[in-house]
Formats: sequence, C-alpha cells, structure tokens
Amino acid sequence: MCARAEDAALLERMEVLANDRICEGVGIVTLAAPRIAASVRPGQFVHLKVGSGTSVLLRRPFSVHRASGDAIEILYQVLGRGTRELSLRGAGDALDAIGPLGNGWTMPDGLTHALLVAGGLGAAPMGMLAERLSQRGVAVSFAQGAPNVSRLVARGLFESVSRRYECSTDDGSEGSRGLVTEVSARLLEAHPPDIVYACGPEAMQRAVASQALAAGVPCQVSLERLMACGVGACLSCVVGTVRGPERACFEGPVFDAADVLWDPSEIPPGH
Amino acid sequence: MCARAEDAALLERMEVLANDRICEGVGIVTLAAPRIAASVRPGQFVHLKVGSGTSVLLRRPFSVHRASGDAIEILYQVLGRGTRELSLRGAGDALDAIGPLGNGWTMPDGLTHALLVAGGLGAAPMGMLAERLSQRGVAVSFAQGAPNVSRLVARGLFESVSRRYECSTDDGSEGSRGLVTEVSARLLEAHPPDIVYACGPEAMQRAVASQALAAGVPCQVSLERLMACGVGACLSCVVGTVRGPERACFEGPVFDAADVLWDPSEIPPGH
Amino acid sequence: MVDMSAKIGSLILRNPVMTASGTFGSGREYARFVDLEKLGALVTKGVSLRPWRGNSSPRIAETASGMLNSIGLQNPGVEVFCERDLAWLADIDVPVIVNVSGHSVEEYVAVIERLEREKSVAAYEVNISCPNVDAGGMAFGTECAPAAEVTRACRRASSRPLIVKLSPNVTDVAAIAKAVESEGADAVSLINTLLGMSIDASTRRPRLARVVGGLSGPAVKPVALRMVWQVAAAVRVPVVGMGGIMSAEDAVEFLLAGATAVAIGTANFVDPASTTRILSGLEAYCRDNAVERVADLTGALVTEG
Amino acid sequence: MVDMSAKIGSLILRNPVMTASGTFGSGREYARFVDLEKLGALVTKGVSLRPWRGNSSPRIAETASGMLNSIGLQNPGVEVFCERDLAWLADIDVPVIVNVSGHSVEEYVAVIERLEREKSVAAYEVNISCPNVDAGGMAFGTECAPAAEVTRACRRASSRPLIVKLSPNVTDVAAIAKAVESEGADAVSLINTLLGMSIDASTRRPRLARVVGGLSGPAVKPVALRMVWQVAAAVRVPVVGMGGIMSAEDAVEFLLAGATAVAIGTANFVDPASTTRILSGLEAYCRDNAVERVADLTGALVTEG
Ligand SMILES: Cc1cc2nc3c(=O)[nH]c(=O)nc-3n(C[C@H](O)[C@H](O)[C@H](O)COP(=O)(O)OP(=O)(O)OC[C@H]3O[C@@H](n4cnc5c(N)ncnc54)[C@H](O)[C@@H]3O)c2cc1C
Ligand SMILES: Cc1cc2nc3c(=O)[nH]c(=O)nc-3n(C[C@H](O)[C@H](O)[C@H](O)COP(=O)(O)OP(=O)(O)OC[C@H]3O[C@@H](n4cnc5c(N)ncnc54)[C@H](O)[C@@H]3O)c2cc1C
Ligand SMILES: Cc1cc2nc3c(=O)[nH]c(=O)nc-3n(C[C@H](O)[C@H](O)[C@H](O)COP(=O)(O)O)c2cc1C
Ligand SMILES: Cc1cc2nc3c(=O)[nH]c(=O)nc-3n(C[C@H](O)[C@H](O)[C@H](O)COP(=O)(O)O)c2cc1C
Ligand code: FES
Ligand code: FES
Repeated sequence: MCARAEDAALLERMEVLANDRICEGVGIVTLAAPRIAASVRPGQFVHLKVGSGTSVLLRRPFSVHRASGDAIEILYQVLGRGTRELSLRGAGDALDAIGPLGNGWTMPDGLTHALLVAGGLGAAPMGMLAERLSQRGVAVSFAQGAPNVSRLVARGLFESVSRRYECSTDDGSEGSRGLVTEVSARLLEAHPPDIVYACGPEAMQRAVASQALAAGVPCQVSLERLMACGVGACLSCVVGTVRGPERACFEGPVFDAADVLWDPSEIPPGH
Repeated sequence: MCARAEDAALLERMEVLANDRICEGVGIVTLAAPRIAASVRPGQFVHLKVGSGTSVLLRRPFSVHRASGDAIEILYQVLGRGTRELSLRGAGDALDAIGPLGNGWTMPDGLTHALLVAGGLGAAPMGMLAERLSQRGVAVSFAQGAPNVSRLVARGLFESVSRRYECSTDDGSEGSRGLVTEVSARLLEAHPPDIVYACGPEAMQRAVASQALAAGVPCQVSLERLMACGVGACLSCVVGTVRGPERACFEGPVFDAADVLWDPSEIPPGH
Repeated sequence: MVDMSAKIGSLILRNPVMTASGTFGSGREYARFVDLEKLGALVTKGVSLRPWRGNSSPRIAETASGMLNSIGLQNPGVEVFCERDLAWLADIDVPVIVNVSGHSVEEYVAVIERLEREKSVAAYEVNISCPNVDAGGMAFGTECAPAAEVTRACRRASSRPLIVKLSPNVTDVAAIAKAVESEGADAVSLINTLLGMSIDASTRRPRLARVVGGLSGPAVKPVALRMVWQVAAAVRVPVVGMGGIMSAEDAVEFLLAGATAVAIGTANFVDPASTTRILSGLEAYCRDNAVERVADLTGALVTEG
Repeated sequence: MVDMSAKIGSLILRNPVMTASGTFGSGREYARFVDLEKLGALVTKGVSLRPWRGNSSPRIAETASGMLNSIGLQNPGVEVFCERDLAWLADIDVPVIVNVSGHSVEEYVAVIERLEREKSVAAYEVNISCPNVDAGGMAFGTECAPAAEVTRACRRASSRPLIVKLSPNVTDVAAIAKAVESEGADAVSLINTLLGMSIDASTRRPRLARVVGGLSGPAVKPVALRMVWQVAAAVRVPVVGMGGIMSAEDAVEFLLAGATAVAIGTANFVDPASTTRILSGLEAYCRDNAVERVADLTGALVTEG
C-alpha cells in the first residue's frame, strides 16, 4: 500500500567496477548500475553518498557521463572533501546512489546540426549527449575548453563522435589560446547549428547562451547548484527562471537558456 | 630550542602489519613500532587515532598487549565506533599513535609468586606482564574469567607462561561456572602470592583488591577511564586516590589498590 | 505488538516519527522512497500568506557533521499551497501538520485563517524560530513576550492542535516554552536550527550568500537533546524533539530526554528513507527491550544512582 | 617575512595562535609535542581561589565531530597553581595568560589579587562562561549586568590586560560583549562550550555523570564563527576566536570573521602538535596569499559583490 509511489525505487548500492585517474585531479569511476544504465537520459545525474560516517554528511551530485551495458561512468574532478573521498574508492567498494535524477538535455525532433560547448568539467554531462546525437545522425560540432591540453577530458570520445571538434586552452598548449567562448562564437557564425548545448562555469554558459540567443539559435544549459536532497524537497538548488524559481535537481539541471534569469535580482517570488 | 622537551617524540604513524580476528568481536592488531616495542613497560598504553575525518573525533587508548622485536600487539574488543574502525584497518594501512603512555605495572624486587586476575578484555594489559614476570623467574598464578570459552582471550599465552592457570566462564563452557573473583579468592587462599595484579571490569577489580588487601597482599589495578588527551592535560580521566584525584593516563592507569578511593564521594578536592 | 501511538494534544498519531519542516517538501518528492502513510505525521515546509522568494544562492554549506541552510522560507504562499500541496496530500492517509510562517502576528493569523477552511489539516506548527528571514522568523522566538503574543493570536484563530516551534538561539529555552504553553500551545517542538556561518578561506567570502544560516544535522544533536530535556522538565505539554536524528537510537535518546514525538530533518537528505527506517528501528528497540508502549520511553532517562 | 604579531590590548604576541583554556594544562604535558616558546600565548586551565574537585566521572562523551566535557574546573587552587605551574612556566619564554574562575565576584577578584604578585603573568582571561559549575561559571556570562559587574571588579583589581571569555549559550552575545567592553575589558574571547547532553539509549542513562556538559570541536565551528563575526562587528576591542579550530584554514576563517587571535582547544587532543602545525600553516597561507601582516586578515571577510 505504498501511497503515490511515482517511480520505481531510486535508491541502491552500487559496486565500483573501476576508478581510474585520467589526469591530474580528474578521474572516471565506473559503477555497476544496470537499472540506471538502462533508463538514464543524457544530462541526468546520480546523487552519491561518497563518505562513510557523518563528517562528509551530504551526498554529491554527479552527471552520468556515459552509460553502456550494465555500467555507468562518472567523470569527476577532485575539488574538495567529497570528491577526494570518491577518488579513494576502488573496485569492489560499494557506493550508495540515488538516480537517475533531474531532467536532462532535450533533443528536439528534426535536429540536423548541434553545437556542444564544454568548459572544464562541463564535459561530464556531454558524453552521453554527444553519443546519442551522433547515433541519431545529428551532426555534432564540439567546442571544448580547458586550462591545458591534459585537462581536455574525454576529448577522444568527443572527437570520435563529432563532425567538427575545436578546442582552446588557457595556456595555448592545444588549440587556440584563450576562452572556449571564442571558439563557440566562431563556430556559431561559421557553421550555424539548430541548437546549442552548453555546460561549464556559469559565466561561460551565460556567455554562450547570449551568443546563441543573439544568433537566434535555441540553447540549453546545465546549471550547477549546491544540492542537499537532490530530489526536489529542500529548495537548496534554485535557479531563477521566467516562471519563478525552479529546482536544479528537479526541473533542471538542464534549462532552456531563454528561460534563465542569470541575475538573482530579476527573480520573481513564488514557485 | 625546544623548551622543556621532557621526552623523545611520542607521536608517530605506524604501519599495520596484521589485523586478525581471534573470536567473535575480538581481534589483535600488530603494528610496526620499533621505538615503542623497545621502550614500553607492561601496563602502558598507546593512544590511537582510529578513524579518519572528524566523525570519530577522539583518539582511543589501548594497552600494549605484547611487544616483540619491532612490533607491538594490541588486543581489542569491538564495542563501539572507534573499535569498529580499528577492526576495519588492514595490513599496509597506517595508524597515528602516541605512546607509550602512562605508568604500567610495578614489579617490586624480590617477587617470587604473583597472582594475575583478568576479567574479559582485562587480559589485554596482562600479556607483557605475565611474560616479563615469568622471564624474571617469578611464579605466575593466573585467574582468567570470560563469558564463555571462546572469549578466554590470549589463554594460550597465559597458560604457557603461568605455573598455575585457572579460569571461569559465565556459562560454564570452560573452567568453573561463575565469576573470576571466586577463582581468585580460591587461589589467594590456596597459594598465597606476594602480589596481586588485576584488570577487568571495575567492580571485579574492586572485589579482587579487597580480597587481596584483606589477605594482607599488595594489589595493583589498571583502571579504565574515558580519555580525551591521553597525556595528562585535560583531566577527563581522573581516579580518586588518597592523594587526591589522579589522572589514569598519567599517574595511572595502574594504581596501588590501597590508594584507590572506589567511591567518588570519598575523593578530596585538589590535585 | 508494541503500542507505537503518540498523543500531541488532541491529536493521536499512529507513531511518534514525523518529518521536520522544510526538509521533506510536502511529501510528494519523498513518496518515491517511503510510504507516506506509515509516518506519524507529515510536517510541511513553512507556508506564508504571500509567496516568498527566499534567499540568494548559495543557500547551503556543508560543515563538520552538519549543514547550514539559508533557504529563507521560499514558498508559493498559502493559496497555492492549499491548491497544490494540500490537494495532493488529500488522498494520502497521514496527519498533515502545516508549518506556519509570518513577518507579523497578523500574517501568522491570516495564514491560519486560510488553512482553517481546509479539512485535511491536522495541526499547525507555528515557526517562531527561523533564522533565515529578516523580519519575523527568529525575532518572535528569542524573547518571551513576542513568542507569547504570536501564540495567543494563533490560539484564538484555531481550535486545532497548535505546536509552537522554538529557537535554540536563546539563553533560556525553557522560559520561552513556558510562555507559549501559558498562552495555550498544545505542544512545543524543538530545536529549529542554530545560527551559524561558514567562510571559504581561499576566496575570503562567506559560503552562504546570506552570510549566516541555520545549522542542522548530527553536529547539533547534543544541544538539541539538552534543550528537549530542559523544556520537558519545564512544561506539561508534549514536546516534539528534533535536531540531528539519523538513527533509531538517536530517536530513543530524544524520547528518553522527554520528547513525545520526534522529527527527522537533515537525515532525509542523506538517506531518503530515513523516516521509515527510523520508525522500524524504534519499533525493534521497543520489542527488544520489552517496552510495551513507546510512550513509556518519554522522559524515562535514568539520572540517579 | 610575514609579520605574524598580534596585539591584545597592551600585549604584543609574537603570533596569534594561543591555546584554549583547559585543553592544554599549563603546557607541561604538551612540551613533549610542541615547542612552547613558539606559541603566541599559553592560556592556562581555569584557576580558582581554593581547590575545586571537579565533577564525577564520566566527564567526557564523544559526539558527532565533537565532544562534551564536564570537567568542572578541577584545579588545585591559585596558591598551588602559582607554586607549581607558574614556577615551572617561569623559565619558558611564552606569554602566560591565566584563566580565572570564581563562584562569586569576590572570588574572581581574590584570584587576581594573588596572581598580581606573580611576575610571569602576562594577562588574565576571566571565564564567565563555564557551563560545568553550579554557582558562578556560566551564570555570570549569560546576562549583561553580572557580566559587567565581574568585569568591573576584575578591572579594578589589575592593570594587566583583561580578556573576558564569553558564553555562546545566550540570545545576544554582542550585547554581552559590549557590556564587558564598556567596563574596561581589553579583549573578549569566544566561544566557550555550548551546553549539550548525550544519552546512552541502551542503558537509558546520560553519558556524563553530571548529565549536561560543554560541547566543543569541529561541530561547533559554524556557531563560533557566527558569534565572532557578530561580536567583532559590535565592539572595538580585539576578539580572540575559538571553537572547533583544527587546521590553519579554520584559523584563517576566524581571523576573516574578525578575530585578532585564535585559540586551539579540542584539536590538541586529536593531534598534540596542533598549535604549531596550525601556526606554520597560517604563516604559509599568508606567504602564499601575499598577506604581509597576519593582522591584515582580521575582519577581511568580503561580503559584497
Ligand atoms: C547536477 C550536477 C551535476 C554534477 N556533475 C558533476 C560531474 O559529473 N563531475 C564532477 O566532478 N562534478 C560534478 N558536479 C559538481 C560536484 O557535485 C561538485 O564538484 C562536488 O559537489 C564538489 O564536492 P566536494 O565535496 O569535492 O567539494 P566541497 O568540499 O563540497 O567543496 C569544494 C569546493 O568546491 C566548490 N563546489 C562544491 N560544489 C560545487 C558545485 N556543485 N559547483 C561548483 N563548485 C562547487 C565549493 O564551493 C568549494 O569551494 C555536479 C554538480 C551538479 C549540481
Ligand atoms: C588505559 C586504557 C587501556 C585500554 N586498553 C584496551 C585494550 O587493550 N583493548 C581494548 O579493547 N580496549 C581497551 N581500552 C578501552 C578502549 O579504549 C575502549 O574500549 C574503547 O575506547 C571503546 O571505544 P569505541 O569507540 O569502540 O566505543 P565508543 O563508541 O566510544 O563506546 C562504546 C561503548 O563502550 C563504552 N566505553 C567506551 N570507552 C570505554 C572505556 N574506556 N571503558 C569502558 N567502556 C567504554 C562506551 O561508554 C559505550 O557504551 C582501554 C582503555 C583505557 C583507558
Ligand atoms: C533545508 C532546511 C529547511 C528548513 N526549513 C524549515 C521551515 O521551513 N520551517 C521550520 O520550522 N523549520 C525548518 N527547518 C528546520 C528543521 O525543521 C529542523 O528544525 C532542523 O533542521 C533540525 O533538525 P535536523 O537536524 O534533523 O535537520 C529547515 C531545515 C533545513 C535543513
Ligand atoms: C576538556 C575541556 C576543558 C575546558 N576547560 C576550560 C576552562 O577551564 N576554562 C575555560 O575558560 N574554558 C575551558 N574550556 C573551553 C575551551 O577553552 C574552548 O573555549 C572550547 O573548548 C571551544 O574551543 P575548541 O572547540 O577548540 O575546543 C574547556 C574545554 C574542554 C574541551
Ligand atoms: S537539492 Fe533539494 S530541492 Fe534541489
Ligand atoms: S585523558 Fe586527558 S588528563 Fe587523562
């Protein structure tokens, strides 16, 4: 007599199959997760309990980078306590996960050409997206930015599924020296896409969004907020939208850039 | 220009050499600790940081059960969070330890016969003591009590170094059924020793002490208190004595039973 | 069979495990993880007369064994709350306790007046202790006179059970509990969050946009237990205890300290099935310890000998 | 070279890292782990006129990221303290700040009068905030009038720098800080411990013999930071910040919130070399961030933009 169970059980313990360092401070953890691998949509996330005990109390949200067979991959960067804990897990360990959560990228019918713009770890939610788009026959242009060549994470994947791949690095060690927004501006003009997908630091997403919208191209962004519950209950993670505040964990993390109020003072009350 | 360094550095990280379960909820962890192994006296303890992070914040005191070569052994019982963490450490892990700390058992010159009484994990600080006594040619009588036969921890060691070994179990699965204080009373009368050493639950130590003192035999007890600093600074661990409150971690954990005020209301102020 | 029922004024709950306001939405999001009909009561997030936008982001910061929040009582206002949240809850067989907020005594009363028209409300929890709004909120809860005044006005507005939620950011929580009891509160609940702050040493900025926020989670449990114990000794009305409850053992501790019921907050974020897990654990504790009625645990702390 | 000096009234410390009273004895036990002459100041355990026996055992209980203590200011009285502890400290080149306790205003004054005869005392820290003794202790620190009265009397008894140690168990810590400032305190220190409680669900007993005790450690840091920030904004005298400092980063956070110096308490139990470890880390932070004087960090929290 479970009242209003809107969904299947979302909570489970997953076995770590592998946890590989791919460059300084960045790793990919592979989890045995048949249920999620089968149902996750690009841009959705899992909410992971990375530590034991209460000293790292809250879960951490991580995008599903790729899903294949019975496993999912998470691309992570060691930033603080939670991701440090995650980096210490090894094959055979178990992790407690909730997911898949949130609304992912929308792939409208009839797309022929999509521009994906990833800055830094913004590459994480782009893996499945790029793969699915190319499987559907959509031409993918990919603009990737990072501090240096070794941080162009998942570059091999992106190059392999993209029609066109261009990158920039802060130090010029690969691609053009400078910001990925310069690359995206160039690609937008040279090869106008039907849609732009952006993920990365918020200032970068905001800049890409304004480039796209100015060019009359729809744009989706995946916004990060600190999340406590991850399931829509606590209102930790709100994003200002034209419809009022919305939850990054529930209505998001992907939003239509045209709906996002980037400046908090624009946000109307209510929900 | 270290001002008043009274002692050598007492703080170090030690490698876990082995961690073996010896019966339900009891284990022995072996640590690489050349400095301590060389200097520890029977009845002293080490103060171990068993968890990482802050959720098990404080260190835990553990008696040095045995010292041989470059290693020390700790006999522990899983009671709560700290000892559960300890039970999870495996060979190759490192533990942060302070020690050796406290004053151990005193072995007066001219001893010929000592009675050792151990209840439960009170066996822990008795390992080195029994060995050293027998090495010195002192005859050891040993009374050991436990809930059941499998909990007669370190029994092999005790039997091998003792002239006389008797035990009791709560369920009668080995030795006499009942309390170890019945065994000690019997041995005290039948084979009067020069000294009694007791460790175990406080009520047991108190009972053994009064048996010994009534028989005119000196008695030492090793008292347990919750310890924060372990080094004599915080006064968490006081024991009432005829000299005023004393610190179990510093003046103790071993006390002359004749000095101990078992009833807190007897304790005079000051220190 | 253990008798798990708990009595809060005239309200009889099937068990003493409730949700803590603001940590469980209106239940809908957690219906995927727990059977809401098993809960003792469902306490909704805070509701005000008009929509509140809440505070800017970041709104949370993790601390050692705890978290700070400065949500700021974001809510769509009582009208939308009735139409959307209460309507959804109407089909679910669980007592609904609505957590009521206001910037002024009049606003608290106006919210209750609107809710009086709703059949599905079992009780009110009047929040005079939110540290995250400027006017109202905690200001009412840190002194006896305003706490008493809000209680008196809410009492006049409804005959439904009235629980007043107390702030821990005070010198003498028992005095405030007595003040609200004497104005007719049927129960008190505590603790709300402890006012705290977190700073990022590398950016030299506060981690919360609002600078300060409310501390919750295991870190606050010792303070919460002490306050529940002090308040339970001072008042005759039932006490709903909360603050860092993560396990059935924690819940037992609050009951022993004098609570009649407990609420689960931050734990939901860590384990979304916390409420029902704690409920089963509590029942098991009673069974294992031959406690026939969970109510027998209330105040059963042994302090002598 | 970073200028690490810190100024507390007329007292110039070589650096802002002190020990927290009651967690470091009189330094002797920790001399095996740290070079005492590196400390900014050594704050002794609390000293009263006559010997105090302290509370019964158990006196501590571990909690999530924290600990409760109910030591109860056990000490041998000021006479023995002078003869034994101060005599030992006389040869060590470190400013000694004596933490002073009393059951009455007269007792505080009598302790100070005795200490005035000792050359090696650099300053007093007047503890009006100990939650672990019945009379005196926290009672003086939870209201403005008695806090002011103790301060006034101690001020008259000595011209040495006077630091008043504040209780966090209050509604308005800034008001109490202002009250003691206006009576001539040269500095305030905070926080003392938060009153808390711990219960053993299996025995149904309190874990502390005294039932309640003082909470310290990382769990309280958010509350401590908030209070330091509030007090620093309210008074002009320097603030000594403490509460859960475990790392150099934590220390920086307190300085940013407005503290001029910091004290390390519970951390000593976890890592006996905490004080000097934190000191080196603080110096490294300054170097890495081109902070020329550590004093420039005081109050440097960025709250706009
Ligand atoms: C929907 C969503 C999907 C995400 N997917 C990924 C992913 O695939 N891979 C990945 O590496 N990370 C991802 N993140 C971010 C990830 O959750 C944070 O990096 C992580 O929480 C940092 O945790 P920590 O414990 O290491 O750092 P903390 O100790 O919590 O903080 C360390 C530093 O990182 C900052 N920080 C913490 N959380 C965030 C955040 N969400 N955004 C920006 N800064 C933050 C803190 O302010 C602090 O300065 C995602 C976040 C969201 C909301
Ligand atoms: C000088 C000294 C030497 C010790 N030597 C050993 C040893 O060699 N082997 C060993 O297994 N243990 C030893 N102990 C006890 C050991 O430190 C405790 O068992 C341990 O601290 C329990 O920690 P925990 O985290 O598992 O339990 P916690 O989670 O801290 O507590 C679990 C339960 O155990 C009780 N408890 C905690 N500490 C003690 C204690 N010191 N005495 C009695 N009950 C306690 C608590 O009250 C609680 O009910 C020694 C203690 C002292 C003071
Ligand atoms: C994110 C969040 C939002 C909260 N919102 C409210 C609220 O709207 N009204 C209220 O009375 N208490 C609110 N609280 C306080 C909780 O109900 C509870 O009193 C407090 O968190 C202590 O319990 P806990 O430690 O179990 O979380 C909120 C707490 C959190 C963490
Ligand atoms: C065991 C212990 C004993 C203490 N004794 C005193 C004392 O005698 N006088 C005093 O002013 N504060 C005393 N305190 C409070 C500390 O000085 C400090 O204010 C508090 O612990 C917060 O800092 P922390 O979290 O770094 O420990 C004591 C704290 C502990 C843990
Ligand atoms: S994280 Fe709780 S609502 Fe989004
Ligand atoms: S544990 Fe601190 S004095 Fe003994």
